Amino acid sequence: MAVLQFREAIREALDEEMERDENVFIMGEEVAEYNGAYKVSEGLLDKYGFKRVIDTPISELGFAGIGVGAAMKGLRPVVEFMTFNFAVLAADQILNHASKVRYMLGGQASVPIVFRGPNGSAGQLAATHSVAYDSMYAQFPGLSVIYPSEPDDAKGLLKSAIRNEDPVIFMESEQMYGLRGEVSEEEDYLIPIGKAKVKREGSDVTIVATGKMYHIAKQAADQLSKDGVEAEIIDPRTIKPFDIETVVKSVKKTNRCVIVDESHPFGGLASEVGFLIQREAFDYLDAPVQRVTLPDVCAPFSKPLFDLWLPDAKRVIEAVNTVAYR
Amino acid sequence: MAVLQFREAIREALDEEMERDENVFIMGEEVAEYNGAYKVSEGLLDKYGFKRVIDTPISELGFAGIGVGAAMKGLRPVVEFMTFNFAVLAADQILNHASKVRYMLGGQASVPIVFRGPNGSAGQLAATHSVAYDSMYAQFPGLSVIYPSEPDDAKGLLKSAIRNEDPVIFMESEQMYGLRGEVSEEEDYLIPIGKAKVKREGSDVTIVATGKMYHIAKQAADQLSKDGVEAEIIDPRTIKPFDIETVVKSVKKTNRCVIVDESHPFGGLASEVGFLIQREAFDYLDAPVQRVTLPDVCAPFSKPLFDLWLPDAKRVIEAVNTVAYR
Amino acid sequence: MANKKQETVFTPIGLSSDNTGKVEISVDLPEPTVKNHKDLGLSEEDVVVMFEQMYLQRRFEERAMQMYQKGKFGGFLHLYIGQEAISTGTVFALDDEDDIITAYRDHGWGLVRGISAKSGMAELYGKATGCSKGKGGSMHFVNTEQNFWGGHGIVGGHIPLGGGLAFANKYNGNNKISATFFGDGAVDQGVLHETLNMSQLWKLPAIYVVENNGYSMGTSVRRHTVGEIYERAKGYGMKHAVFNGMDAFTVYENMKKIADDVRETSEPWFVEIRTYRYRGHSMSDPQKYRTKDELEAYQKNDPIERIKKYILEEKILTNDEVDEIIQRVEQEVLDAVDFAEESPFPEPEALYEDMFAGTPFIHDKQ
Amino acid sequence: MANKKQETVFTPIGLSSDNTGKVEISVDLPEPTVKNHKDLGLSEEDVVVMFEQMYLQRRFEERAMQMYQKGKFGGFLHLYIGQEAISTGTVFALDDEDDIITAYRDHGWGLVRGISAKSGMAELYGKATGCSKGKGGSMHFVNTEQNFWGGHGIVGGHIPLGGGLAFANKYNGNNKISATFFGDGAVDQGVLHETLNMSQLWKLPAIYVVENNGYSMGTSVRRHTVGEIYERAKGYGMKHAVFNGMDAFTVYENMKKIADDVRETSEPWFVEIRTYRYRGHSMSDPQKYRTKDELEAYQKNDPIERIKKYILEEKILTNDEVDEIIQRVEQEVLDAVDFAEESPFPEPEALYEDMFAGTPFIHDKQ
Ligand SMILES: Cc1ncc(C[n+]2csc(CCOP(=O)(O)OP(=O)(O)O)c2C)c(N)n1
Ligand SMILES: Cc1ncc(C[n+]2csc(CCOP(=O)(O)OP(=O)(O)O)c2C)c(N)n1
Ligand SMILES: [Mg+2]
Ligand SMILES: [Mg+2]
Repeated sequence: MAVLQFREAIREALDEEMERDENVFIMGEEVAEYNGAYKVSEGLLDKYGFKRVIDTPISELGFAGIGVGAAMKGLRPVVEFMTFNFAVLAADQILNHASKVRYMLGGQASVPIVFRGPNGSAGQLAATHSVAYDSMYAQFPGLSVIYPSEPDDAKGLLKSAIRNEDPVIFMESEQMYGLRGEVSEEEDYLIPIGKAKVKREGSDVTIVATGKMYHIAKQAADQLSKDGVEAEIIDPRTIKPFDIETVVKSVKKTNRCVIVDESHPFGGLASEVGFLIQREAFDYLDAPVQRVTLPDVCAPFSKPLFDLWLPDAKRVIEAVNTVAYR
Repeated sequence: MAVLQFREAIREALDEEMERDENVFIMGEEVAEYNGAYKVSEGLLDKYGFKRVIDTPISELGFAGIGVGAAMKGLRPVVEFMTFNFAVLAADQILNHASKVRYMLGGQASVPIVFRGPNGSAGQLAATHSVAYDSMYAQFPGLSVIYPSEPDDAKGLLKSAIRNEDPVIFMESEQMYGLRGEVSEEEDYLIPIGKAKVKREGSDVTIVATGKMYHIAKQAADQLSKDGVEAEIIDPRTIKPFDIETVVKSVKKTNRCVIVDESHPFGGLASEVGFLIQREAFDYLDAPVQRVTLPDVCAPFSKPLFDLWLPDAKRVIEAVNTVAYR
Repeated sequence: MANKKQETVFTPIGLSSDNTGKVEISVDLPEPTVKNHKDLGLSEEDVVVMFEQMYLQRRFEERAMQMYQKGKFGGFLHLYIGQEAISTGTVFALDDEDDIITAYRDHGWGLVRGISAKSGMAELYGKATGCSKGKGGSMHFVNTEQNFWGGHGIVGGHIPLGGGLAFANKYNGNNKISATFFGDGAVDQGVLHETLNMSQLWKLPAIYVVENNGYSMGTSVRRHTVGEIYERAKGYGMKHAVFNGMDAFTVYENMKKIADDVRETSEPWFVEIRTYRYRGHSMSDPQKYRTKDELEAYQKNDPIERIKKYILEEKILTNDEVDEIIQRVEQEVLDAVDFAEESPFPEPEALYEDMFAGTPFIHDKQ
Repeated sequence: MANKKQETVFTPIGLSSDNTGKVEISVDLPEPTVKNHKDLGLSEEDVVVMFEQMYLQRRFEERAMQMYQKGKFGGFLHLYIGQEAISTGTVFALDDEDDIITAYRDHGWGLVRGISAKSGMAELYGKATGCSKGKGGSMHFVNTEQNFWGGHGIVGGHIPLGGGLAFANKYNGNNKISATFFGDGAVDQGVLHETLNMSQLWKLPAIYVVENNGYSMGTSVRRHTVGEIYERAKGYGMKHAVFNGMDAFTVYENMKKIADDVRETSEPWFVEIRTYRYRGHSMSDPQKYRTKDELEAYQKNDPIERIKKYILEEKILTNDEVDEIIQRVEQEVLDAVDFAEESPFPEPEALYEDMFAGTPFIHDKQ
């Protein structure tokens, strides 16, 4: 096991896949000469040159579309958005083209593309730079959505994403780029898309959380453990395909569930997973499923308001107390 | 009560509000000289002239943004999208601007705008013209989302939407434009945004459905009634604000619930409402909440496939049978 | 209507509201080429095939329209009638390995790039034997084997896809080029601007072609876009051209010159081809926004009549030989209708097929 | 790096990878105006106020930078330093009732349109006393009372908002105009194209101004956009201009002429003002993409030094009087810092305020 930063794990995945397959290239704002707005792609220009590491203008819709077209012709673009908050401009290419081209053309074209970049908030960047879009993309057929929480997951899943024959949304977090973690040194380390991982075993309550929220859940679980409550944490890692079996299995054991979700409440990951649990494990639930999400309010700039806005361990503990009738 | 087509009810609302307030104007593709792609705005150009009924180029992002800017200055734009499938191009203006401007500017500007047009599928128009976006917009703070099922609701809610001080997404359906229904002749008929309506009383099961799906639910309920199952149908009419109280009250009575939703399953209206019900009425549920949605697949063109794809009364009945353990 | 003169006006006022009686022609047609087929390097056979191709596109759509009106199939049906010289002249000018992509007015493009009348008609019917297996219908004809990338329904949405095809060609260093066709209405989409900037900046071997047929749905060109369309190129210092699209030779001549230049320099072009849409936008269009006179004036330039006359005048074929072709095409289209009628619909399982090239995943499949 | 010469290149190669040693200057500065303040119809007092305004913007940001580096507040901090002549010259040229809207590099614009140093600084600190109540921070300064519509963070996103302001002015027939400012990087966004087309077609009283400061983040202009920016206007037959933005008089002269024309004709303009960004893009930018020489060359044209020199040379003020202003501004900024430090943060309830002007609705509020 090597200890890598999150950004290094992503870079390794990019590097290995570019090394392996000439058709893989990366494009996005500031990915080349600037070495990446968050230094994810650092060094790749030097190694692979200007043909395969491409700085784009601020034209999210256009370069996403060029990526989709290139993918239809057999290339494997990795398109970086500086954050998924800006990918809203590219929504037509992601939703109406990348995810639909194959179906509407009766299978005659494939779109093996990865759209990647940070998701959600990154501190006090105010309303337009702070939304988590993983649940939104998961609504639409044809897209896989990955939002890993640790460097190891990131590396193994990004490599799988690049090899995937269909479009993948791969989400990161500015605030996690510096996070260090052990990463498998296995050659060609691939994690299958769509498999959840039980990251902490426990028998009292199941907590589902991925991406940045996984770390909140972990803090809460550590805290709870001191009080004698053992939480099982399931990190789905991929929002879609969502591994509901693993979650249901855990809930059947713990009989209680809290979902921590970086989306606003309406129709986010939490509501989907909560819905499925009540349907699939109705007779096992000792309490209704609870969720911890952002409030239904835009991201404020001011520090104390922002801190109130973002889910924290305290709220997770409260939710656990609710399901545990503590 | 007058009997009006759905499109006529919308037109009356537009007409009355334009008459009442000089600041109300409509813009969109083919709304003026062509009299509306689906004839919703027929006659309004003749009545209000070129200043207030404006044909736009095919520039969804641009004209949505011009609408937002005009609203900030105090006008009340009603922006028509030919369908919300094309509004994906305008997503940045709706999500990053209309819904956030007020908050991020500390309340110094308001955006009293209505975005309206057909939502979802309209027969065999294939993958890019068939998606229901109501649940997606409901995810984001600051937007009201209305998707009425009957002419009366449409008229009263559209008038309220135009008077609303904040952005409203108002959704219709190509396939419902010709639908006739009784419409109140009350002067200045306003229906408050965010109030569900119990459209059929019943004690055996609660069915939640709005927009096009309401009519599917109604067919199913008529059918079920012959079998002695009396469904209560709640039409939320507005997706957001969502009137969960009315739904929970009904579920506490019937102890069973089926939600019919025109979205794909992941994170749609059905999952949100299902989640809330299990949380708010856990002890009253005799069976898990079930949902009927589109499958997680793009819209196919071919008639038999399309018919399979769209929810129908048969599937609603099956879901009711499931919750009733029949 | 209340005194229009003093009123504030945003969008320019069109025909139906113009009290002057003056009708502004939507599209001025530049003069066609004066060259004959030999000057252009076309064989007599080429000219005959051009005619047959154009006639097939025409008759295919006329029959399709008939079947649609009989209620044989549903969905949209956007007819290419009047514009056939563009698809045909272009396909002769490009190499077969060059990529073509277009919008939803795509039947002509599909047929000229190898979709048989049968699989085209079956697609309109939504049959399993259709070129897109019935998944796409009228708007999504496709034949990737012959480098025709479809049929796309979001106005302007396929423009960057065409840029991406060119990008891939440059990346692969294969000396192929891409040609992207779209309507005058699509010119107003922002993605065009983004794609032109990147194409010029990145030197993509791409041709972006506006088929200016006078209208975006019911809105004439002058009412939805300012200036002359080809002049948009000037903002990017991009090579550009405007020419007559009612004459296959003119299209061939210009597109060949342009394709050669793109292949040699890897510099993109922006091209406006002027043509005319004979039919309504789709099948439900009352067409009140234009006069019958206008329509008839353009129909006098019919590209199929023109090439037929040329073939006869140049004695490339006799009257009888032309009739034979006409009969053959007629039969081909009738056979296509029979084929479509008799073909099976997709099986129910097909609903879930073609979503994924890799591992399929359907969330919460019930 | 492996033989760059034969390699396929998409985006033009910039400084850091150019082995020739030749540095292409990012922005050529056109000559400033030769007119003096009297020629321009400016009083001596005007000139002094211009200087004071520009100096306030400069010192406000220098202090803000200091406080940021001390960790007093977080978020982004994009400094306008070097570009102050544009905000200042423009505001003198426009009427106070005209609308202004800009991107996230907005401190200068806010200050010159009436946001006090105190409420500006408090906003950076996220305090309840900030101009946006701490909701927006650095990117969202606003003062609608003085027709400054903010501070917007999505590159290009506010361009159509500026069009909408102009639309409303035309709708209301109030003879006001709007001016929309954005960076060279925003030029590549499709929405610019859509807005320009509609503005020209609908004759909106709007000025669209590119503050070309040489860079879009770390990408020099020539690497992200083709041709000369002002030439984009040619695609729409739009009136256009390009001029020096390092001299307040030049900005004033040109913007006045343009504003007069827009007010008279209700026809939009597209304007490129050339300037230079002295600081990094935001606070975390290592600036490896440019040379120190380049930066210093532009700093020689500093707009504040220039107007100060003018004031002294023309004997509008004495050295002492200038110093007095400098001291006053210095104090104003220090007071602003104190004010910000001492102001309270918003109350927790404020999280839910300002979401709605009408009935508030928070889904599933817990
Ligand atoms: C983004 C988007 N907006 C609107 C539409 C609806 N629509 C379909 S075709 C069309 C007109 C397009 O005109 P043009 O580009 O000139 O092509 P033509 O139909 O003349 O071939 C419109 C408005 C759409 N399909 N996509
Ligand atoms: C849509 C969008 N894409 C990307 C960004 C990230 N971003 C912020 S500023 C910037 C550079 C903009 O440069 P320019 O327009 O020249 O303005 P300047 O910073 O020079 O004032 C980028 C890429 C963003 N905020 N919005
Ligand atoms: Mg057209
Ligand atoms: Mg810049």
